Amino acid sequence: MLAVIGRSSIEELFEQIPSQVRISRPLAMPDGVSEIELLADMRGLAARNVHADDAVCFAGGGAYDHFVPSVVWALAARSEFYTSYTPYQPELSQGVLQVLFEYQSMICELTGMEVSNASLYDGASALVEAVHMTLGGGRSRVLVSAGVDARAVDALRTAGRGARYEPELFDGEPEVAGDVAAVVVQHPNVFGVLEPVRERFEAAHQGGATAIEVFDPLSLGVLAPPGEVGADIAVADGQGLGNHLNYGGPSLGIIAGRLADVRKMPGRIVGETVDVEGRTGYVLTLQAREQHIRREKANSNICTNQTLMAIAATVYLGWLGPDGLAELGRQCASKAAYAASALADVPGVALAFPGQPFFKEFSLRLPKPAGEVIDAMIERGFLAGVAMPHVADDVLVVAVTERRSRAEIDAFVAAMGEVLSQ
Amino acid sequence: MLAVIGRSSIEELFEQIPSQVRISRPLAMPDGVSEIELLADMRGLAARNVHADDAVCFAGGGAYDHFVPSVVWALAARSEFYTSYTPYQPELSQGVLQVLFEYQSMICELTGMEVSNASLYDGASALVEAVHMTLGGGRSRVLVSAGVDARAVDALRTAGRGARYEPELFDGEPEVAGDVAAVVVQHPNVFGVLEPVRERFEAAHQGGATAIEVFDPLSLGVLAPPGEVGADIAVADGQGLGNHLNYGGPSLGIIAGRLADVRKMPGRIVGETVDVEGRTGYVLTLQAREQHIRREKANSNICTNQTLMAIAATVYLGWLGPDGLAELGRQCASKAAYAASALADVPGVALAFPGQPFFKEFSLRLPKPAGEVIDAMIERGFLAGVAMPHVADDVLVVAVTERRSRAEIDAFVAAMGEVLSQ
Amino acid sequence: MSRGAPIRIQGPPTTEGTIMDRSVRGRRAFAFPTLDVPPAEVPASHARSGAPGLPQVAETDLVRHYTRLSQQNYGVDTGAYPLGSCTMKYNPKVAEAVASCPGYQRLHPLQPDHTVQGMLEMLWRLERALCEITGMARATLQPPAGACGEMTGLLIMRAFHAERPGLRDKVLIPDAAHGTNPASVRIAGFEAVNVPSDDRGLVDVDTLRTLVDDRVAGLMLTNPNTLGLFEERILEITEMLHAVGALVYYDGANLNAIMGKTRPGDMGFDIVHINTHKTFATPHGGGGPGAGPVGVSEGLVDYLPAPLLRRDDDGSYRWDRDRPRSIGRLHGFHGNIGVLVRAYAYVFGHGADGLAEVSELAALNANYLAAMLAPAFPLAYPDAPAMHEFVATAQPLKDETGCRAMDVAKRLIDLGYHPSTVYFPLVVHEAMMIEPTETESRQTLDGMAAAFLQAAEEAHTDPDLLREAPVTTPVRRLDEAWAARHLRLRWGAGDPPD
Amino acid sequence: MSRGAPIRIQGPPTTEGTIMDRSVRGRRAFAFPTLDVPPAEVPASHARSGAPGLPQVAETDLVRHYTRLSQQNYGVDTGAYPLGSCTMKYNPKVAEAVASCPGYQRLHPLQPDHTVQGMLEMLWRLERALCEITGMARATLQPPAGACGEMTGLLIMRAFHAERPGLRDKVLIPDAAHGTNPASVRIAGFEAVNVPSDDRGLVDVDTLRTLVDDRVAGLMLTNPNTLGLFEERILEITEMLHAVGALVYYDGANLNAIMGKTRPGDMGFDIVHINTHKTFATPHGGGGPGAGPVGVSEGLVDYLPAPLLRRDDDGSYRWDRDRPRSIGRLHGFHGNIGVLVRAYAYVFGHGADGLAEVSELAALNANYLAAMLAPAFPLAYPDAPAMHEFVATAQPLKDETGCRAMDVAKRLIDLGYHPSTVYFPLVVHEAMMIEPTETESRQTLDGMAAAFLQAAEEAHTDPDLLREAPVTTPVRRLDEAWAARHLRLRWGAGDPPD
Ligand SMILES: Cc1ncc(COP(=O)(O)O)c(C=O)c1O
Ligand SMILES: Cc1ncc(COP(=O)(O)O)c(C=O)c1O
Repeated sequence: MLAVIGRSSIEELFEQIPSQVRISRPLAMPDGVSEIELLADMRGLAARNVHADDAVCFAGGGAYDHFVPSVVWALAARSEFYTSYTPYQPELSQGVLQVLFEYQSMICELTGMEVSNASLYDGASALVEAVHMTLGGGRSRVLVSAGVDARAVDALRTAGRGARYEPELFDGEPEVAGDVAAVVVQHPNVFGVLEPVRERFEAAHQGGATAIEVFDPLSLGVLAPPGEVGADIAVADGQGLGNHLNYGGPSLGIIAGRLADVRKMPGRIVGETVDVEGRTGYVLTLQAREQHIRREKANSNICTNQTLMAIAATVYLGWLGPDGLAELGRQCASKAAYAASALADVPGVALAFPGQPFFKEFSLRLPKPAGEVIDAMIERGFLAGVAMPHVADDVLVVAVTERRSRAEIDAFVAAMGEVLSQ
Repeated sequence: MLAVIGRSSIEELFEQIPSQVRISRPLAMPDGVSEIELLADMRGLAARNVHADDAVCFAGGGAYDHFVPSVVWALAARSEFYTSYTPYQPELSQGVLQVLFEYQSMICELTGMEVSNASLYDGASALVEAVHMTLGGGRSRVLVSAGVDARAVDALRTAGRGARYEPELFDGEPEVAGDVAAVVVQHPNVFGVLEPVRERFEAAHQGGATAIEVFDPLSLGVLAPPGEVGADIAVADGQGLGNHLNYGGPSLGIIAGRLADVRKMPGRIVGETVDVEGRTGYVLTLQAREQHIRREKANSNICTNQTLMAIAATVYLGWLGPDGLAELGRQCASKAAYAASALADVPGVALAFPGQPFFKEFSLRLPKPAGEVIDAMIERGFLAGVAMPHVADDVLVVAVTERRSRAEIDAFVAAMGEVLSQ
Repeated sequence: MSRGAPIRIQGPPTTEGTIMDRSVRGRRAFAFPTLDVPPAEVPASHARSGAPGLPQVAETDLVRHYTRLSQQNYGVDTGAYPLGSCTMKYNPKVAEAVASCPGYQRLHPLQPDHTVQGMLEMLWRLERALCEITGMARATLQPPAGACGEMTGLLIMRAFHAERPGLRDKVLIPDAAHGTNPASVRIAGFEAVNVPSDDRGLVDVDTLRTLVDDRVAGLMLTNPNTLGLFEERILEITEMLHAVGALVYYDGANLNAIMGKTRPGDMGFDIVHINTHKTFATPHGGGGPGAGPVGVSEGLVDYLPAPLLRRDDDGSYRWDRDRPRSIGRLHGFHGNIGVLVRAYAYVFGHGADGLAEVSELAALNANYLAAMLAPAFPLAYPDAPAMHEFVATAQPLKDETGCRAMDVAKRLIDLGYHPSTVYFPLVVHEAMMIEPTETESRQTLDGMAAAFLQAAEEAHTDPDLLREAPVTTPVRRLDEAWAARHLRLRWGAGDPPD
Repeated sequence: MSRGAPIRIQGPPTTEGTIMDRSVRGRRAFAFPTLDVPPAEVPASHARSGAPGLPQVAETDLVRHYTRLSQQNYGVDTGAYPLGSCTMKYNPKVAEAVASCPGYQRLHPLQPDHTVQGMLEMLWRLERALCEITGMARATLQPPAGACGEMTGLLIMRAFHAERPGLRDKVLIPDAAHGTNPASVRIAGFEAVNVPSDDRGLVDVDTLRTLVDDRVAGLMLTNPNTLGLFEERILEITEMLHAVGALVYYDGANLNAIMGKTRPGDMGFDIVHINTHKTFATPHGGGGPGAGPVGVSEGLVDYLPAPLLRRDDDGSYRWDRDRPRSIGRLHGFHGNIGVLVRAYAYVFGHGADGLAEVSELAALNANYLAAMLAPAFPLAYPDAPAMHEFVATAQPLKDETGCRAMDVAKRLIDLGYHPSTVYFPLVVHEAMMIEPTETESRQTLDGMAAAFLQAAEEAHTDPDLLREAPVTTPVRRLDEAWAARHLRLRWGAGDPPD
């Protein structure tokens, strides 16, 4: 091959790199290893982690131990899907394009919104992009309910440094002045509580602001979807939809909105079309919105998204169907209610928001710092929940999915009793 | 659908079953469960087994802890392969048919034989079928070297009850009279020893008998293949070729022989052919040998074979190539030699066949019953080897594959020292 | 829409070539740790002289080659697969997921019983369930496929009679039986005697009576039989054989038709084999692996292969090797355990209620499809109602158009469906043996029926569509005679000298 | 033979239909344990009124539908994928195998640090390796893709300058830069200023000098640049910016060209992002996920996102959240960990020697292919030698035959190859941006070259072969204008009112 290119060595191909910047030494890291050694190394590291089969998972806070049916990854992991790039050549990519079209359709059905894109990075990035859709026209303030996940608000604050806004937290009723671009409410909120989201969004609309709901996709078999409660834009993290916990990623960001706003939407959107012989087919559409065409005028920079996770979500939603979604919701709600009342009976434990409705997640006040309790519960084989140090040391947020059995819940309650009686 | 078939209930479809034989009660077993419950049950059972990642495996005796590269099952588990039936419609089955053609080709290259079939059940069934190829023409006696695996000989004895022969064990030189149909030698033998197989087969040929070699496919990068040592039929268990231990099955049975004997060969054989437009394609050929055509005249009853394992073996042999096969052989031989000399230095331990050549497996004489030692070694995280109760209580057969590291071997030797000094 | 695999036209001459065609000297996929012990060689007298002609390729070459080949294969995952008698069902993905945990996949067959208690308990539960489903006392899980199960059963018959006076050298088999039955009989050292079917497709009981004597070791039967018909006089049949001291063997290939409805044991069968890749949807892998557990009635338990699973009073499990009257072993180890793990997932995933439903849906689907096809492809035996599968005949079509069952089958491929079994059973002319199984939905059945009827229609209007089919596959009709004549059974092989 | 995916012709009217077309009321794939606690409802005021219109299908329907769709997709596993700038490499199977162990897959992002020490050590080792490869001090693994990495880097620039006097509102970008660069600049609150390329395809350093002033926050550059050419005057460039107190950002999309040869840090870059799905072969999944770690030089470490991994003296690891000067977080948790696990497998599987070899083979393959194509598709910038990728132009072909780069691309599909990137970078007419990567063998490159040249030949002899291509795919050329006009973005959607 060197002969063909008229070189005498591969090194010559790097001669154009000025010698001052060349490194003459090998990189300071081990040389390559065989698959046998690599697996030994990586399995060894994995063995040093306590995973959700070792410790029964009652932790939530945005990542949930919902069940992932075997069929989901048996299909999503088909190599024609996972080794392909963004479908720039649609005739060779109808598989991915059609799945994404089905994904967009299912998200619309799920949320009651008119249009969905083909995924964003995660729930936090979806919130940021949603807010960016609302800025402008003299509206630059962003009101965020105190019930929105603190990490998502952090991400918003980070992005705001560039886009020149500072998210303002509100509790209860937002005051929506004429310069408010967006009102963001999470439902269920970060403590699991079901806030009166309809009223909040009414207030938003009163003030002419855009209502953004952060929702839980797995709640929508039983909870009123964003489209029913007046959301203009609905965003969520889609991990629970057939994706594994993966220590927090990869997951996918869901964003859905009104057709009228579709040209403001970030990321890729797949549309149905026809080929020269009239066959139905699918393509990336409205690309004029995107960075590779619009460059510095684009209002989002997203390129790579989370297609593979969207494929998994599509298969999973197909597995559930409407009845499965409803049954899953019923089971989460029932098991959470059962766990909550049993835990509230543990001496020293109280519900943090007594009498307030919740879905699959709820908050407790403990007689000890939540962090200590979580550590003690790990010893007993439970991931007890999520602490809220930035709110209060003694608050523990507990999530109960369809996957938890009564026996697991009872054992969990008993262990909490032990830990707290010490 | 009932309307179309003019029935009022599904039950009617079972009316032809006489009431005396109907069961009116449900089957005495639990009702169906969800995937969540099934996985919990089956993972729970799996967790109660000590597997080869828990206990470092030095056991062999026909099943070996050779490394299975990730690529092998990433391909063999493609659902178009594993959810298909026997390729009775070749135009829809070119994938499986071509892989089997490649499998047959690789087995011929590996063994130095002229023709291979598309797999049998396992090594034992391959031996039985090979022996059955040799019976007849006044030859009905089957001489089996004492170095052949006892379980394979059992299988032969079982089959002999139907085919009217009783395997006769010989030690050293076989006496091959005119009524001897086959002489069977395992190489390396069950104790790991490399017997003078050429001489044995010469004796067989002197007496006009068929020479059958039971070989180790993973040894053929360094050991002379059956085709070089005078075997007329070569059989083996192919587990080591990319198949997992699977507690002994599914594995695959390899059989290869002379083209002249192809019409006596059992099981399926794939052949190259052309389609009506001259394209190369593959079909099941010589089916006239098989039970579905020949029925009571067929000399084998095999129908379902181990195609999927043959597919894995094909990918694995492609992964190895000639250089990988040689390197693997070198590593097995070197690591076994290293382990053997280190173990022979453990007080009270001696090589059972001092001075005899071996490949990856060798036999020790222990100062204690091998069974006790194996149990004690399990406690220390080692599967120490295979006991030979039917031969002698104090014999332990140890296998060392390319997968074992020097560190593992050293730890193994140290643990043996501890166990035997108690 | 519910059609089968993407099937493609290739203009000549673009077949894939073998992996050897991708081989380039020195290219490699393998890698091992560098040898960390002193190198050792085998003695020169035992050393291999030349390297084998295996391909030299990179991992990428392997992946592309075999991925592409897989895409040229049709499986249940790509479409309906109505092969009669083969029972091609959907293979639940959960079984694949669980079978691959190291706790099953990484067990050595010779490790001490106390280190595999979970494995043994699973096998025990599976055995108990199989015995309950079939009405047998105990079962061996050792046979790796149905044919081996037949062999096992026949050797049990032989052992049983060997302990009793009199020569028993004949085994009776219906003329419609699967080829493995007579083959197994011969290999087990018996003579196979054919039992004719009557004009309803059932065992001709009167003729049978004339064949049953004290030389008969036993009878092999599937019920429903290979024509998909239930042998209504089964009790009469089994009693007839028991009366002369013979045993009755149940070929379980059609067990999927009767689960929870009736049991071989209740019908008087003494020995039963099960095809897990039929009844319990273990993947057939393009030809195997299978598993052929064999159950027997109380009186035959001692003859079962060794070792046999045993549950001790303390609730622990072990392999019992001390079985003096056993026929011995048929497999190098314990059988196709990995397949049995998948069978367990199917059996206990479905449970008592689910398995009964499986048989009901199988019967409903088969009868529905039979009714839809009847106008063009009448039932070979219309008098007895079909159960889980049926045999239709293309004889009328052939008489009218000259198009044969095989032509219809090949045309079905172009229409996107895997054909049914054709020309089996041999007793039916232009046989099309069709088994939809519980897997297929009504929509799929309707699509399949439409394709069959379209093919029949085209046989009249445009018969070349059938005779030239398939045209949408990677290759078109293949010349089997050419293959047998040239015997190219490996790459690089020219034609053999004859 | 080393061609791509099985690609098939479908006569109309057989497209697959959506999963919704398979939906049948009451059919189901899901199953849950029966509820074992007292049922509870959410308050009516919060309850959903109607059920969502999701499909009702069986598991078999799912499997057949999505299996079939997968077979209509082209991936690296089916063939060469020479998309310039996208760097489509083979994704080693070992990475998939190991990433799926529960010890990685089943970790909750908020579990205590002491329960994930293995995970954290892996991330730490990966970060150290990335810093060594790029010559940076520390890195964040949080950004889920390259564009987010750019955003991270630009916000670090902003934070850096915010602590210093003077207004910095401009960021310089070469005209050939990838679209995410200017978009990120705008979103980070800067003004993007274009830097022209000279006629060799390199940054026009003299013009650059006129653009660099104390309003400039920084410069974004890929090196080798988007044309696959190495910016030889890089030191001059970085010094020029440092001289005015500006920072220099390295877009790591082309890092795969220089591993072990040179390092952004040594060239004077202050901030680097890496695309793991390019440089380290993490599967791109049809569009994502990716991972975009960002490394910075010593002086910028304090600005890195929070939390940042920390190794304590006792050798244990934890997330350090106490970072007052940090720009904050960009991801809800720790980033695309599952992707980083695969990146670790690639980085440590290849090691120091392997990574250097990767860059060598990338350069060799690119230059070889460029030479093979030159007769018909000359390099857009022949004066500077190409590195790991090159931009050829179809302009001469267009002038002679009227066939455009897109026509060539579509014809390549019929010839069995995935086309290169076309019409990017925008500064080149009829651009064909080609990156074979280290994955492709000489045989594959020769096959690809032959296909390109055949297409060029046919453009003269039979241009319709190009203009009408592709004809072998499930669909032929698709009407993008129709899609934008009708906006059918979900099933059941008619045309929107306008
Ligand atoms: C009726 C019948 N009996 C026996 C067998 C043989 O079973 P196996 O292929 O598992 O050996 C089959 C398989 O097709 C069959 O259909
Ligand atoms: C040069 C360059 N920069 C940035 C990006 C954006 O990276 P990502 O797609 O991971 O957001 C790309 C991806 O195509 C690229 O090629």
